[in-house]
Amino acid sequence: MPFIPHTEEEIKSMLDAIGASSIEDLFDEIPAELRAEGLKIEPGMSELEISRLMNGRAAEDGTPGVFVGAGAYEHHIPAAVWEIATRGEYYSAYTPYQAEASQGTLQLLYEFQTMIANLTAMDVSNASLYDGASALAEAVLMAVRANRKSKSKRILIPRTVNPVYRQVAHAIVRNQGIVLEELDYDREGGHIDPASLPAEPGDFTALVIPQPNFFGVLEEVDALTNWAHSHGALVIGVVNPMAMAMLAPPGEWGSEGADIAVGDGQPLGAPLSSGGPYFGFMTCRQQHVRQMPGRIIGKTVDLDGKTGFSLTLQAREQHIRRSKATSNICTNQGLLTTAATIFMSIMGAEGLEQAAATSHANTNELSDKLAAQSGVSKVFNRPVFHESVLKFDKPVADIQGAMAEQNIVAGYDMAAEYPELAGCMMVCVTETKTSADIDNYVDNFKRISA
Amino acid sequence: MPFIPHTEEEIKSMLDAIGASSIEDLFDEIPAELRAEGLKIEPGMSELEISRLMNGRAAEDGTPGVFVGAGAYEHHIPAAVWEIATRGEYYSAYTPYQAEASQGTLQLLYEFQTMIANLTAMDVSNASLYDGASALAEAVLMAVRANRKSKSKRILIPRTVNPVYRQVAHAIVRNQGIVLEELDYDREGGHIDPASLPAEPGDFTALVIPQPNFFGVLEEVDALTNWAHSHGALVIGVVNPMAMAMLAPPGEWGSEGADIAVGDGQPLGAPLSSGGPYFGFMTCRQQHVRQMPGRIIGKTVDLDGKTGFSLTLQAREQHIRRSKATSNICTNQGLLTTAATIFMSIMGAEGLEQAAATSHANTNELSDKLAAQSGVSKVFNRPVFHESVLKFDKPVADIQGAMAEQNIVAGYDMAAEYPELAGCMMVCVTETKTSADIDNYVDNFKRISA
Amino acid sequence: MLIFERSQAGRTNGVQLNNLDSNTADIPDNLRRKKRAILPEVSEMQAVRHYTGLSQKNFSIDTNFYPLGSCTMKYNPRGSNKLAMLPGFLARHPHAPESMSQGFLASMYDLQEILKDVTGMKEVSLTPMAGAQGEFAGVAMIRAYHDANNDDARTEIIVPDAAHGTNPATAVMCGYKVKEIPTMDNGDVDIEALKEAVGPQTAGIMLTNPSTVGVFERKIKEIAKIVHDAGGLLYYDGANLNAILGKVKPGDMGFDVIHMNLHKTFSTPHGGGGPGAGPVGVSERLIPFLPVPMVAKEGDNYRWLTEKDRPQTIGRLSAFAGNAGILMRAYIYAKMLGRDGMVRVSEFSTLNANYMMVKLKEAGFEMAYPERRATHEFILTLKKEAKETGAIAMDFAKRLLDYGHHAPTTYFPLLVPECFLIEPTETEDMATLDSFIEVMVKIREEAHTDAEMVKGAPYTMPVKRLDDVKAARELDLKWVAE
Amino acid sequence: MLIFERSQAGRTNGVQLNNLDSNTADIPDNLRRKKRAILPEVSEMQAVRHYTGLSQKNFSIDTNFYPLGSCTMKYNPRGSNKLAMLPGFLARHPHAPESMSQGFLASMYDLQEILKDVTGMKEVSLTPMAGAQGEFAGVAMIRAYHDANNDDARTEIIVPDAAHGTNPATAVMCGYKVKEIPTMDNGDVDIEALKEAVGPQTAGIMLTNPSTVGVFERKIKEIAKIVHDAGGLLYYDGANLNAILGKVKPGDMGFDVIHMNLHKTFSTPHGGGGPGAGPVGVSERLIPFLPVPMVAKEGDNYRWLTEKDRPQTIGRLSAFAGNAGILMRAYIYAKMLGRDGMVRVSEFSTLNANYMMVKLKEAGFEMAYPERRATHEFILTLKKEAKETGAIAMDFAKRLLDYGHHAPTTYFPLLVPECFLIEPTETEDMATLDSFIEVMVKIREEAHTDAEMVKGAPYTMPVKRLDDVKAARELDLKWVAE
Ligand SMILES: Cc1ncc(COP(=O)(O)O)c(C=O)c1O
Ligand SMILES: Cc1ncc(COP(=O)(O)O)c(C=O)c1O
Repeated sequence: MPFIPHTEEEIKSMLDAIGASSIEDLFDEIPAELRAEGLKIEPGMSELEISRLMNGRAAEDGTPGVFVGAGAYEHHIPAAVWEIATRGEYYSAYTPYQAEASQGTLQLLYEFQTMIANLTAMDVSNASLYDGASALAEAVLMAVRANRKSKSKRILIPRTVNPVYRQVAHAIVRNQGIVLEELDYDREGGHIDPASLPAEPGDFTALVIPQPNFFGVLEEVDALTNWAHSHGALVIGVVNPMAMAMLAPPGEWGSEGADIAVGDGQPLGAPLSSGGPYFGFMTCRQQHVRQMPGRIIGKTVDLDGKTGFSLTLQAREQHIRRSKATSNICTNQGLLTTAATIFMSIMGAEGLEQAAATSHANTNELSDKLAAQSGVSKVFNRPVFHESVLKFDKPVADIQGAMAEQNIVAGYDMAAEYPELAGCMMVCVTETKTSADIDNYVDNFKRISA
Repeated sequence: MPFIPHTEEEIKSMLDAIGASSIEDLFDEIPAELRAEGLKIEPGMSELEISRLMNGRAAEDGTPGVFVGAGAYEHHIPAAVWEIATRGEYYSAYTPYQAEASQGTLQLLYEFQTMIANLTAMDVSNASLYDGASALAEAVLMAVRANRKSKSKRILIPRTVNPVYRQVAHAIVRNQGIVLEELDYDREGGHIDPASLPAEPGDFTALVIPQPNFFGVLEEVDALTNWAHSHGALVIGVVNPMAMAMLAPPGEWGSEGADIAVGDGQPLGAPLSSGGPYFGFMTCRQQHVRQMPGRIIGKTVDLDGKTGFSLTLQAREQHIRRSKATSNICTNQGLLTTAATIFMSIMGAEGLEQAAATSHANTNELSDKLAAQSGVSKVFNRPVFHESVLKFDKPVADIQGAMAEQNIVAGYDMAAEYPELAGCMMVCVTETKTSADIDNYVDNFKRISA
Repeated sequence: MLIFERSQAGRTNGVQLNNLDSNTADIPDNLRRKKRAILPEVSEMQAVRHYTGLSQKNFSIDTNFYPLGSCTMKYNPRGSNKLAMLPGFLARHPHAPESMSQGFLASMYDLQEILKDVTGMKEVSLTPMAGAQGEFAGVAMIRAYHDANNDDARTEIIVPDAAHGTNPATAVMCGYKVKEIPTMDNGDVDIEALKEAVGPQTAGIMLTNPSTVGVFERKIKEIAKIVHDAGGLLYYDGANLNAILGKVKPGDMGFDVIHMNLHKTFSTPHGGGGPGAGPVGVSERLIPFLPVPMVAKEGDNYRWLTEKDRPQTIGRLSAFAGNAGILMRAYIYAKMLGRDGMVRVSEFSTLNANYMMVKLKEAGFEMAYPERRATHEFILTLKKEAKETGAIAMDFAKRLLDYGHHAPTTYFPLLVPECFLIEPTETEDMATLDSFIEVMVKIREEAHTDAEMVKGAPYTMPVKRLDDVKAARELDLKWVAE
Repeated sequence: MLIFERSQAGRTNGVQLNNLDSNTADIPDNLRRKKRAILPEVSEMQAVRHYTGLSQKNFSIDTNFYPLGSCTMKYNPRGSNKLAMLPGFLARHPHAPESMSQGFLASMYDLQEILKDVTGMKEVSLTPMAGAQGEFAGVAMIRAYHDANNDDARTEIIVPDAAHGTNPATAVMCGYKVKEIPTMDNGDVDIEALKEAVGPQTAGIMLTNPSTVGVFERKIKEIAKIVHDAGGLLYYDGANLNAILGKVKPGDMGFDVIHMNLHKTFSTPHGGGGPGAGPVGVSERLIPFLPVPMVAKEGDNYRWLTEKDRPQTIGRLSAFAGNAGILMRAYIYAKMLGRDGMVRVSEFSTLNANYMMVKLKEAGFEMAYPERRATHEFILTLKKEAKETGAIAMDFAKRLLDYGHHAPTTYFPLLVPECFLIEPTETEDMATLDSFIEVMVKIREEAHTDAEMVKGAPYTMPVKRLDDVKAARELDLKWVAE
């Protein structure tokens, strides 16, 4: 029997011990009228059979050339990362509730917290949230708890934040009377122009600042941060952790730094994998640590005074605080943080920097070459980071379709989320691509536009 | 620097400690005139770059439908096998010379020896040899040592033994004055007809008996074994371990059983992988154990009387006995025996039996369907095991070539090794194929023959 | 030793560097990072050795019996992992066009269908990323439903006192007040209390069945009627779905919405804390509110269902479509089980639990609900042992580690004093169960003869018992160079 | 506990069974197996747990410093493993037509070329499956060469007394007598003894350079001349090739034939005892004798070279083309190193060895060849410690395990009493080397204060010191049911 070790003899002796005559008897407390008639799904497959099925489906989707980012980035992942992360001891362990029997995971997570706090230049990090989008929602909820001076539950959120992040944040916080108020962006720069910010914005709880923003454009984070702080609001940074190897981190924005920083950890060792599992990360200033959702690992000592690690500040969490918890979050992305920790250890800051820089240069190369074609132009005039929005004369859907036939994922169509950007497509080229790949893209593009 | 952890500072302080001014100095004992001028090979690639190269090459070769055996069989391997076998603790350990720090590998090999001895129904097994072909060579050398009564160094070896095995055995034993004398096979049956054996064969040291033989045909192992024993010769069985789940094992051949059994362990968990790494196995009767080449693991106790395992009978081996060793073999196929041990544990005898039986039935299905085509016939009239030789009107090379274009590896051309079988091709269909796959083969065959 | 303590300034991993001098001059100075972040500077081998070594400090299903009640620690098939990590799946960008995603979409669609069948619900959305997010989706749908009916007086969610902490926390996240109702001595919900609790303010009730006390809620039909009659909806917390697979369907019990913890029932890996997957299934009336995206089949083609198709959706809960790779593993597992295998999950997990319960009872341990059948799990209370010896449930738990068994869930649910919630799962063999029982008896003996020893446990782990109070009081959450 | 002791009659692993009733009626009864073989009957989880648990009882490069002299335990890049196991490579049948094998053949061809460059030999055959088989191929070629010249008086192979055991064993397998020559006190071969040893009976000499005593044979040119003048050929045992990569080429030293242990120098995994790969390279005159198959490039096409192309070949040494998957790993590793990386292997392995040697000398340990540079390895003798304390090299070795370091090679080469052959390799960092040195000093102190304790080591392994005598005397080589 698949995955069931019982022999006929054992079943008999277990039933005898119980005093039941059949396994069926053990379900005798379930009211008869509720009993199901059995399932309609197909009979089970052997591993051999399911292997054939899944190999076929994986082959069907193939391994195209990916030139799109928009929240998920195809970076090289050292082979060691997943060979270690899928070791049974990490892969098949539970949340480290019994600390003494979970020091592997716990120490790793403490190291993870250190790495993420250092990358964002913030004081403390938690041990992960679901993903970047839900992390932003949690950051909004946290800001409302943390900013006791503000009563408005009003959060300013630029339209340059990933639109799905905004939708997710809305879905999650709306039932608590929190208002997400959009800030429009500058049509030339593709950024939030600090000069356009109101001098008298009224009470607001927090300002969200993306860096780079969804368009890949770099925001004037210092001015934005100072403006929010000058109005008593907190600053929530939404950042790409790979970009943090090159860009000023939230902890250093403006004169005081951001208060909370979140983002999606996917660039740190998670394969694209159709959009998940990735992981959300969250860091904050020390003073807000008790408002942070999610698990947090602390260093402590054992009875002999030896260093050890355990889950700490559990009084914030749902299993202790129940309806008063900072969040309902429980299981989240442990395995992905394991991979990310190994990834960051192997890459080091220099490795991240090189991957980031090469991705950036590659994206520039492609967008320059495309913009040199007739009927194509760059949309924004501000500096970008490894993502670029281009305008095309030809319909974006046609370009995407024709490129798909060349086994290329061509870019992200901006129209659905930004009607004013109809005809625009966003491209991203990571370090996994060579100049030859870029030229191949451009050649194909020329052919289909001809 | 790839794989080198030294920082500039460390290099300096190490050189200081040594009292050398540069690393170059450390090579000062090498005569100057010998110094190389540097290498011509290309500069190093990053893991990202080599990944691109190798992914491309792997894709080039693709994953065709394999309908050939002839010494290497495509069986399903449970995912757990290689996920466990490639754990660093197995993958990156050395030969278990320090037993106390190698109990994992040692106990596993003791279990392996038990499984292989049980599969072949022999008394004892070693812990592996290189592959099936070289294992046959070692068996021949061993037989010469073990059969003290025979002086002839004459080994009878049927032409039904895998031809490459015979070539390898020849290459390895020829320099020691050992003669491999071929026995021809019955043209109808494809086997060694016991009735054809000479009544007075003269002194010979051993008879080699394959089961199934290279043609897939089943030999009359009992009669052959008894005949050899009645002439004072030893019997060396060459067997497919997967087949042993269904066929009488060498330990039970004739009235006394074979004396030595060898074979290739590939069907037990080794992927096809272009022909290697696989592993050779060797089992024998207890009385010959000291003549056995290769590593052997024994059970023993530690200072507290606790059970443990260690390399034993090392006095046979080259590192102790040097020129008097039973073989020069040293490093061989540890990782593959690790995989095979896990494979056999997961499959169990029933799993092996089912895989063997399904392969057998599938091969029959294909060969029956092919033989039903005009211009195709079965060559031998004896029972086979999961391999079948067919004769075609159309040239074999043409069939292979046309099928290759349909992404099918069609079979093994017999002509090169058996000129009398020109126009014949051998097929094998393992349990990894379905009836639909077989029909697809047949349909393609019909199309190309039309 | 921390990875940072193995670090040496200036060390790099050449083979992971691209050795390219990429032009980044266009990034303005004021937006650049000034000082490199402090990350480890170790060789690849150092990292491999460090994290291989750390891994060996963990208990896990691949190494130990792990009978954590409610958490369902059963064998995670390696086949699921290997197949979900096929290059073709890992390489798929979430924004790849549907034409390049049919293999993936087909798998997700099939999984939706399988989950519908096993739960008896009408439609399923796979997007929630764990049980708690599934709960959020579920309660948010209940709210959306009432809102759509302009029924805004419904401000309360009823939750049994034995419920998992995520239940009340979720209700609050959805803007509800939580009303607790008691559990009776026989483990069932107190129907009278429920009757008193419901009213026009009731938005719904959150239930786990089998409940978190390890028994099947027999009056579920009556409960459903009471809540429905009051205008509320029923939420099913599917953490214990494994106990009833193929035996009863939540849809048939009257539930309106359900989440499933695929990382439990469908045996995807817990990964030291996730990722999970918490799909939600709904009855007819909640279909419009399901979170998007979902997958639809049209002819032979699969496509995404989005806000456009479902204008009343509660929205999106993740940047893409949830933990896709985990959903893949669940799908593969479900396909390997198939129709009969599903039923065997509930049968053998129940057999194992009842066997352990009976044997432990025979050995003199006290059960919280001695009159009841165990479901896939059961609760034992060590209050007698605690009183007699001073060794409490936590001490027993720690001492179990010394014997190589992970401790069961302790002190949950909170209403049973000194409790162990024990869930062996169907993938454990009888010899392992017997060993656990033997060890429990042995620890009790130890507690009687040398309670101090038991209270000092564990002794064989990488660390002795840890000081959690110090951890919380003298917060040390990241390494800082000296 | 053995896997057999976890076994239970009648237990099967359903998911690995095909559930097919295959027709095998055509197999005659008398040729069928009568009783099922006794193999484990365990669930997949039991097997996973058992073998995961066992693995944790091993030392390995991924977990420990492992300075085994001559064996070259360095980091095995995980990238090599992952890429060599790409589905496209694993699925390739060795009899697949060349048209379906160009990716594989191209890799093998490139590897041949790389090995030619680093060794300075004229052609390379990849087929030998480990060092010892490479030796066999090499000596067999020497014999084939003399045979082809009808020079059948050459019946002896000269081997230094310090040589690895495979050298004399190989010579005998090729039908030669072994003539040993001594090593001088400075570690070099005794040239005078060599001169006396050579003659018309000399088929060749087998040398390792750097030699197995860890020094570079400085008179190699002179040795080559002496042997060549006598009509013999020179065989190079490439086990220590890592010490001279890019610095000297065996071809330039005058060697006629060489084997390379790719599992050492090219860092393919040792796998608890293999598999290895022992390609052979030859000078011009031995090309016709190389074992087949080899790979040729014609235009853009790759094809196999067989007996047809090489009628004088010594033949085949494996059923197909050697340990292809290991050759793949070596190729990938070589490509990652490239031109400069190759040189760094010899430079940094030499730096590490010299550093350790100097530091251990400073700490008062005695070196076997104190006047010489270490190459990538060096020999330390504990004869003074053994005499003073009674704790011998084996005791030091076992005690090292307690401190988490694998022992160096002990008692090899046999001519140095109480020796440790220490090879740190280039992938170890300075802190690790320092730790080993510190531990050695500590153990020596322990030996002086409590020799019995050291002689009882190890104490922290899964077992204490094992009784090897009992193992050999009361042979127990397989489990038998009671
Ligand atoms: C009864 C119950 N409900 C809900 C949850 C929450 O599920 P998750 O951890 O997947 O968010 C759990 C799991 O811990 C649980 O046991
Ligand atoms: C010097 C020397 N020569 C030859 C060999 C034999 O190589 P292999 O173990 O690959 O057969 C070894 C390895 O143990 C060795 O150290």
